[in-house]
Amino acid sequence: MANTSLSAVVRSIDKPLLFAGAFIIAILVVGSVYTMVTAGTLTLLSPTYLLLQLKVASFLGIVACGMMLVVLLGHIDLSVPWTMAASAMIAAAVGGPWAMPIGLGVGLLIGIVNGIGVAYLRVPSMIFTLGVNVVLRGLMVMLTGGFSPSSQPTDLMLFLSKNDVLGVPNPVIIWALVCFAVAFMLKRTPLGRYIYAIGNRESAVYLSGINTRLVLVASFALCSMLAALAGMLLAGYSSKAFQAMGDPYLLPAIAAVVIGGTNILGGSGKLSGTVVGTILIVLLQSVLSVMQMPEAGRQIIYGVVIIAMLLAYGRGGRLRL
Amino acid sequence: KGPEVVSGPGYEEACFKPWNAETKFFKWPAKPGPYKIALVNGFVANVWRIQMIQTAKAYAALPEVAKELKEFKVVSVGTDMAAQLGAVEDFINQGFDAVLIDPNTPTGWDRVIRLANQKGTVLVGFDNGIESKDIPAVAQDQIDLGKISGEWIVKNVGNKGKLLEVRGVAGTSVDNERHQGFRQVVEAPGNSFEVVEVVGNWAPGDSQKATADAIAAHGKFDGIFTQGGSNGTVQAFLDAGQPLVPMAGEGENLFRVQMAELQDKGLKGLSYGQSPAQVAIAMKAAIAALQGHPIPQLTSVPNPVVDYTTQKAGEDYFPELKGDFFAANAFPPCDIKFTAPQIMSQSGDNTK
Amino acid sequence: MKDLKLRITQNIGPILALILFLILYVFYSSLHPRGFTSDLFVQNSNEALTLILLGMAQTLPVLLGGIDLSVGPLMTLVNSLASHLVSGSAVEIVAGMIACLVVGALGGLLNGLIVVYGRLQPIVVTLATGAVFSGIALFLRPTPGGTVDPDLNWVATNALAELPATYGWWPNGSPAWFQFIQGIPMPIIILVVIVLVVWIPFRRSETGRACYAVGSNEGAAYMSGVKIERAKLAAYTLGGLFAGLAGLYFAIQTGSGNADPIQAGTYTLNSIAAVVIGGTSLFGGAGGVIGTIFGVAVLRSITFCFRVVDSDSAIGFLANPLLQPMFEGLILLLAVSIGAAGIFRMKNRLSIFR
Amino acid sequence: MTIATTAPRLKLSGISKAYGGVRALTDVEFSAAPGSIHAVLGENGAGKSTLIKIISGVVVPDQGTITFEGQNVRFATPKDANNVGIVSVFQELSVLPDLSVADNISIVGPPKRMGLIDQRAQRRRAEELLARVGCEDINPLERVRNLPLSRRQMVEIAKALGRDPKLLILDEATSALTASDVERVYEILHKLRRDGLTLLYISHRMHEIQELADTISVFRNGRYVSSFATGDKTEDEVVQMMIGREVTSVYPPKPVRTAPVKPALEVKNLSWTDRLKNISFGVGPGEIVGLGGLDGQGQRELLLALFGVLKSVEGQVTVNGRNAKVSSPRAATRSSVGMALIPEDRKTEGLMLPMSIGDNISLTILGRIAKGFVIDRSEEAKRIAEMIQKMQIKIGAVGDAVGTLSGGNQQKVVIAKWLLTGAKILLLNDPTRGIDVGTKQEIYRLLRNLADAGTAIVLYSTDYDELIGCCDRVLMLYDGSIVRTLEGDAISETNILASSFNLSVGAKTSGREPVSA
Ligand SMILES: Nc1ncnc2c1ncn2[C@@H]1O[C@H](COP(=O)(O)OP(=O)(O)OP(=O)(O)O)[C@@H](O)[C@H]1O
Ligand SMILES: Nc1ncnc2c1ncn2[C@@H]1O[C@H](COP(=O)(O)OP(=O)(O)OP(=O)(O)O)[C@@H](O)[C@H]1O
Ligand SMILES: O[C@@H]1[C@H](O)[C@H](O)CO[C@H]1O
Ligand SMILES: [Mg+2]
Ligand SMILES: [Mg+2]
Repeated sequence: MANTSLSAVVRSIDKPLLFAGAFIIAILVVGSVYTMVTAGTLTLLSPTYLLLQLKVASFLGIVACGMMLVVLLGHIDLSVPWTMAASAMIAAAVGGPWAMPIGLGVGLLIGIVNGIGVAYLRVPSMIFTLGVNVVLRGLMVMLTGGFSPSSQPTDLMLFLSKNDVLGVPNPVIIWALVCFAVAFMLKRTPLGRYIYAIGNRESAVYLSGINTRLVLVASFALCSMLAALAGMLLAGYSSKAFQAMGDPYLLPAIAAVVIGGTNILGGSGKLSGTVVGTILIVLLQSVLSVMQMPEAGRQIIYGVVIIAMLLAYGRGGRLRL
Repeated sequence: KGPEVVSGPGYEEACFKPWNAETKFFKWPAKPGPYKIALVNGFVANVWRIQMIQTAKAYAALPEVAKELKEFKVVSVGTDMAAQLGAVEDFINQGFDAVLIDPNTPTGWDRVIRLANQKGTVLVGFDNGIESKDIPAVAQDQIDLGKISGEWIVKNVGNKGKLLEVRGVAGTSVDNERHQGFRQVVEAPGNSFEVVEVVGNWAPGDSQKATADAIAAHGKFDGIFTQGGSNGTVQAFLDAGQPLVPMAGEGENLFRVQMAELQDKGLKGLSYGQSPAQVAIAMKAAIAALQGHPIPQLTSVPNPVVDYTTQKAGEDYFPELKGDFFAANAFPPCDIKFTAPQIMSQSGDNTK
Repeated sequence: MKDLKLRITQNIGPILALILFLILYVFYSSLHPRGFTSDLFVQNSNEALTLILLGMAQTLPVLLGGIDLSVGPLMTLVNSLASHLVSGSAVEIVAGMIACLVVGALGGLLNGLIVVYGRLQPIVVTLATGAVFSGIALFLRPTPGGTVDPDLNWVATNALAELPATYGWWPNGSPAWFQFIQGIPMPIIILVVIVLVVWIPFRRSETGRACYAVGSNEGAAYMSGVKIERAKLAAYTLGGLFAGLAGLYFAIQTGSGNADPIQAGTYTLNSIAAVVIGGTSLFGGAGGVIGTIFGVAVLRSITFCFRVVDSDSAIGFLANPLLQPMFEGLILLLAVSIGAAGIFRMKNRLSIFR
Repeated sequence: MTIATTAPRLKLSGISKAYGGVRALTDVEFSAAPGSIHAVLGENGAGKSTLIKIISGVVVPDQGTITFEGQNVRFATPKDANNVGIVSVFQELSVLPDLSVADNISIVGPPKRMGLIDQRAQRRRAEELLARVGCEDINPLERVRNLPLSRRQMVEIAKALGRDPKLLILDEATSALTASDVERVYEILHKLRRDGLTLLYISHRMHEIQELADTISVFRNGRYVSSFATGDKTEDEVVQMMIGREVTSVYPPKPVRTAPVKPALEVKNLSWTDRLKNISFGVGPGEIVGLGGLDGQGQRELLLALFGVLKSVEGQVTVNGRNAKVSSPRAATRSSVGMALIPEDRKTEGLMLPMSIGDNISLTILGRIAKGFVIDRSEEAKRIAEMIQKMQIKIGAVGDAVGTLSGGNQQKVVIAKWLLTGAKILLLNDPTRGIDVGTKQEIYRLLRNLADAGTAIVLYSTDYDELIGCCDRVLMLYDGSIVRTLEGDAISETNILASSFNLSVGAKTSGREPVSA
C-alpha cells in the first residue's frame, strides 16, 4: 500500500527479521566458540565459509520463494521435492542447450497440473500436491529403470551452480535475482496484490471480478518453476541429477517460510522474512553438522528452534470478534 | 514344520559361501518346478533398488532360469514395514513357492517366517540384513566393508592424521555396520586418528554439503571414508580447492570414473560395491532350496572391491556412460554375468 | 424417510469411501488365488490397523480445522519406547503398554498446549514437535531392534482363535459360542473395541461436539460459551492417544522398535490422505474417524491389488514393478479427486469457496 | 412508563474501552430495568456492539464496573455471562454452520443420558423452541450451513430463548428477518417482557424501535447521550440525537417518471434450477428497481444470476440491447457490460477484513491503473482518497485493516470499491442491513444521484420502508417468479405487506433450500 500509517510500519518492522537475525548471530557465535575450542580457529566467521553457506542456502532459498507464493494463497505445495528431482533428471537426460528450458518446462507443467487440481477440481492443495509428488516419483523410477538416462548436468547447469562473478557464487546471484523479481511481483503488480487478497478471502476477490483460478494456477506454476530451477542448479552443484535429490528440501522450505513470518494460513508475509528464514535454517543445519551433533540431537534442536522462533513473534492474535 | 536344519557341505559352495564355520544349512523337501517366486522390495526411488529390480528381471529372463519359473512377481512397498510384512504374508497366502525380501528393517520377521514354515514357503532375505537365524539370507559383510576401507586407508595414509567419515542414512543396519567395521580398524591400538563424522545419507547432494561444511570447519583432511554419494564428497574437495586425498567410497560408476581421472590429482581411491546383483544370488538360492538342495542360513556374498590401481575400464567402470548406476554387478562363481550397462539399458517393461 | 435422505447426504464422504473400498477389495479378493479366506482377512487387517489408528489420530486435529504433521513421529516414538517396555512378565507387559499410551497422550497434549496457549498454527507447531519426537525416538532406538513379547505378537496378529490357544484358556476345547467368532481377526476386534469404547463416547460427549463446533467456526463457538480451549486440548490429547495406540500396535506387530524418520513421514502423509479420502473436511467441523477407517481401507486396497494382477492380463502393465509406483500415485490422485465431482454439480459458484 | 420505577437489573458505570487507538466507548453510564424492552440506538461505530460485547463477556472493558441484579460482576468469557443469565444474539451471528440446527440450539447444556448428549431429547427440545419462534418448517437435523440468513437468525433466537435468559440481548439480530418473522419475534419479545425479562434491542430500523421498545438509550461516537421512554420524543428528535444534526426527509425525492427509456438491462425468461422461474423485466438508465417479497423467494439468486455467479442459467440477458453472455463476475464487470454487485454478506463476500482499507477499495481497478505490469501507486492512492472522501468513510488511516471499521463503514468500503469501476448497472443485495439512519440517508442519496447520472439500479431490500422510499418500481417475488410489479403510488406499505402476507402461508416451506454455502 502506498501510505501505511506509521504505527503499522513500526509494528511490521519485521519482528521476524529482528529475531531471526539475532538468532543467526547466536548460531554463528556458538559455532565459533566450538571451532575455537576444538580447532582453535574461527573459520565460521571466514568469508569463505559464509559465502559457502550462502551458496548452499541459495537452492533452499529459491525453493522457499516459490513455496511462499502458494503459502500466501493459503495453500501449500508438497510436490516440490520430486518437482526438483524430475526437472533436474529430465534436463540431464535431455542434455544439450535445451536441457534447462525443458527442465523449466517440466516445472511449468507440474505447476499447471497442481494449479488445476487446486483451482478447478478444488482438491485441497495439501493432498493434491502430495499425490502429484507420488506420481512424479513413480515417473522417475520408470525413467531411470527403463532408459538409464544420463544423470550428468549440462555445462550451463555446471556454470550456473559452480562458477562465480567477482567472488560471488552464481547460485547466490540467481537467488538474489529471483528474490528481487518475486518481491517486486508481490509488492507492485496486480498479481501480487491478488495473491495476498485471495489468501485473505477468495470469495470476495472472485466477486470483485477477478479470475482467482488463474491467479492460483499462475502461483503454483511459479512455485514449481522455481523448484525446477533449484533442482537443476542443485544437480549442477553436485554434478549429478539423482533420485530423491529434492527430498531434503520440503520441510526446511516450509519452515523457512513460516520462520520468516509468513502466515501459514495465507494473506500476509514478506519475502525478506523468507530469505532470513532460509539463511537461519541452513546455518543451523551446517553448524549442527560441524559440531557433529548426532541425528537425534539435530532433530530435537531443529524442532525446538522453530517453536521458539514462532513463540517469540509468530503468536496469532485472538479471533477477531 | 519348515526346513530341516542340516550341516554342510552345502550346494555349489563356490557360489553359496557359508558366512562362517558355524553357519548351518537349511534343506526343504524337493518340489517339482516350475515355481512361483515373488520379490518384495521396500523403498524403490533410488538407483540401487531400481538396478536391483532390473537385475532380478534380467536374471529371471535367462533361459535356464526362466524354465524354472511359472511366475515371477515384484512389488515395492515403500518405507512401510507393515506393508512389507503384509506383502510377504500375502504372497505366502497366494501360494507362492518362494519370496525374496529386501527388508526395510532387520527385525520383526518372526511372524511371517513362522507362517512361511507352516505353508512350506521359502523366504530369502538379501541386501539389508535380517536378524532372525530362521531364514536363509544372502548378504555382504557390511562390517567387513568398513574394515576393508579402514585398512586400505591406514595403508595409504599411515596410522595417524585427520580422517573424514561420511555416514549413510541414520538408523539403518547397513550404515551402522559399515561404521563399526571402519572404527574397529582406525581406532585400533597403534593408530592415532582424529575422525570427523558427518551424515551424507548415501546421497551426493547431502554428502557434498556435509563435506563442504567439514572442510570449512576442520580444514585439511588426510583420508576419507564415505558410504555413498561418494562423488559429492569428491566434488566438495574440488570446490573448496582442497588437495584430494586417499578415499574409500561406494561403487557408483561416477566415483570410479573420478578415481580414474583424478588419481594423479591425489585421489587415490578404493571403491567397494554393495552389489544390486545380490538379488540374483538370492533367487538362485531360492530355486536351489525348492529343488531340495541345502543352502546356507547366511550366504556370504564376496565384497567386490577395486582400487585406482586395479580397476579396469569397461569392466569395473564405464567412463563413456553418463547414466547413474552401481558398477559392480557380476558374480562369476554364481555365473551371474551381466554388466551394469546391460542391466540399466534394458527397457523397463519386460516382466516375466 | 426425509431424515434418512438427510443423513445420507450429510455422510456422503464416508459412504463414497466405503463404496470405493468395496470395489477395490472385491477386485482384489476375486483375483486372489485363494479367494476371500480368513487368512486373507487376517493378513489384510494386520497390514491396515496401524495406519487406521494413525488416521484416527490425524482425524481429530483435522476436525478442529488444523492438521498434525507429528502423528508419524509420535507413533515412531511410542513404537521405539514399546520395544523397551513391552516384554517380560505379564505385569511388566501391561504396565509397559499403559506407559506407551500415556506417552502418546502426553505427546498430543503437548501439541495441544502449544497450539492453544502459544496460539500458533497447528501445522507449524506439529512440523516442529514432529522433529522433536523423531529425535527422541532415534535416541531411544538408534537402530531398529528391541523386543516385544512374542506371544502378544502372535495373538495380536491372528484370528481370535489364537487368543485362548496361546494362553491355554480352555485346555479341553473352546465353548460353543466361541466357535462363531473365533475366525474374526484380532486387529478387527481391537479396532471395534477402540471405536466403541473411545470414539463413540467421545463423539457423543459435550467436549466431542465442542471439537466439531470449534472446527466449524471458532469465533462462534467461543461466543456461544463453548469451552474452546478444553475442546482443543481434549482433541489433541485423544489424537496423541490414538497415535500411541498406532505405535504400540506397530511394535507388537513387528515385535520390535524402529525410529526411522522416513517411515514416520510416510505414515504422516498417508494418514492425511486417508482422512481426506474418508470424507473429513480439511476445513474442519465435519467428518469423523469412521470415514477415516474406510479411507485407510481404500489406500491399502490399492496396494493389495498390485499383488494379484497377472502380468499377461489386460491390465498386465500394473504388474510392472517399475510402473507400479506411478500408478499408485495416479490412483491416489483419482481417489482424492472424487470429491471434485461435486464441484461440477454445484450450480452456485459461491459454494466452492470455504 | 419511565425508567426510574424499578431497580435496574443491569447497571454500567464509568465503562470505557479502546481498541488500540480507537476509543469505542468512553465513560459510559447505562442501566436497564426488568420487564422492559430497551432499545440502544446509535450511528455505526457509536459503540453499541462494543457495549453489548462488554455486557456479555466477549471483551473486557478497560475501566468501569458492571452490576447485575445488585451484584458486581466481571466476565472473562461469554460463558461467565451466560452463567448469570445474560444471553446475546450477536450482530455477527454465532451459529455453527457444520452442526445441525438441534446441535446449535443446545450447543451448551444439552440434555444428557449417562453423561452423553441425548440426541432424541435434544431434537425434541429443538422442535419445541423452533415452534416457539414459528419456524416449524426448519428441520432440526439440517445443517445450519444450508439455511438462508433469515432462517439462521431465527435459529439463533431460538437458541437464545432455550437458555431462558434474565437479560436477552439482540444486536441487530433481526436485520435480515422478513416482515412475517419480525411479527413473530415481536410477539415473543412482548411475552418475555411480560415475564419480567430485560431485553436490550439494537436495530437501525426506526419503525421497529417505535413498535417494540418501551425505553430508548442513545449513544453517539462512544458516549452515552440519554435515555427516555419511547414516545417522549419524535422520530426526528431521536435521529437528531443519534447523528447530532438535522435530518430532513430520509429519502431523496423521486424524479417524475418520463416516457420509459429503452432499458439498459433487460432480462427475458430467466430461470435457474427450481429457484428462479421465467423472470422477465427491464431496468432503464436512471431507474431504481426494487426487489421485494419475503426473504428467500429468489431475490438473491436473481442478483447472483445476473452477475454470472450461477451456473446453467437459462434465459436471455441483454445490456444496452446487446446480448450479454455473463458467465462470471469477471465477465459481468467487463466495461462492455459494466455491472457491479454489492453482495449479501460484506464480511465474506465483500471484503478482505485483515487487509487495509485502501487495498480493499482499489482491488476492482488494479488491472486498469496498472502501467504494463506495474501498479501506478500514486494513481491508486489518489483514487482511494477520492472515494473515502466521497463516501465519507470514517477511518483512522487507509492502511488500517478494514476489519476494524464498524459495520456501516465497512459497507461503505464495499460500495466504494464498486463505484470506482464506474459501473453502469448496479445490483445491490440488502445494502443497508445493519446500517444507521445517517449512513442510510447518504446511501439513498448516492443511489439516486447515480441513477440521475444514468446508472441502472436493482435494489433488493429486506426493509420495505426502503423499497417504498427509494424505488421507482418494485418487483414482488414469490417462489422464484415475479408475482406483481408495483409502480408509482402503488408502492405502499399496505401493498407490499399485503402481497407479503398473502404469500406468507406458502413462505413457510420456501426458506429451506441452500442459498449459498
Ligand atoms: N476472542 C477470543 N477468541 C477465542 N478465545 C478467546 C478470545 N479471547 C479470549 N479467549 C480465550 O480465553 C482465554 C483467557 O483470555 P486472556 O486474554 O486472559 O488470555 P491471556 O492468557 O491473557 O492471553 P495473553 O497471553 O495474550 O495475555 C485465552 O487463553 C483465550 O484462549
Ligand atoms: N475488533 C476491533 N478492533 C478495532 N476497533 C474496533 C473493533 N471493534 C470495533 N471497533 C471500533 O469501535 C467502534 C465501535 O464499534 P461498534 O461495533 O461497537 O459500533 P456499532 O455501534 O456496533 O456500529 P454498527 O451499528 O455498525 O454495528 C468503531 O469505531 C469500530 O471501528
Ligand atoms: O539398501 C541399499 C544398499 O544398501 C546401498 O548401500 C544403498 O542403497 C540402499 O537402498
Ligand atoms: Mg454493531
Ligand atoms: Mg492477558
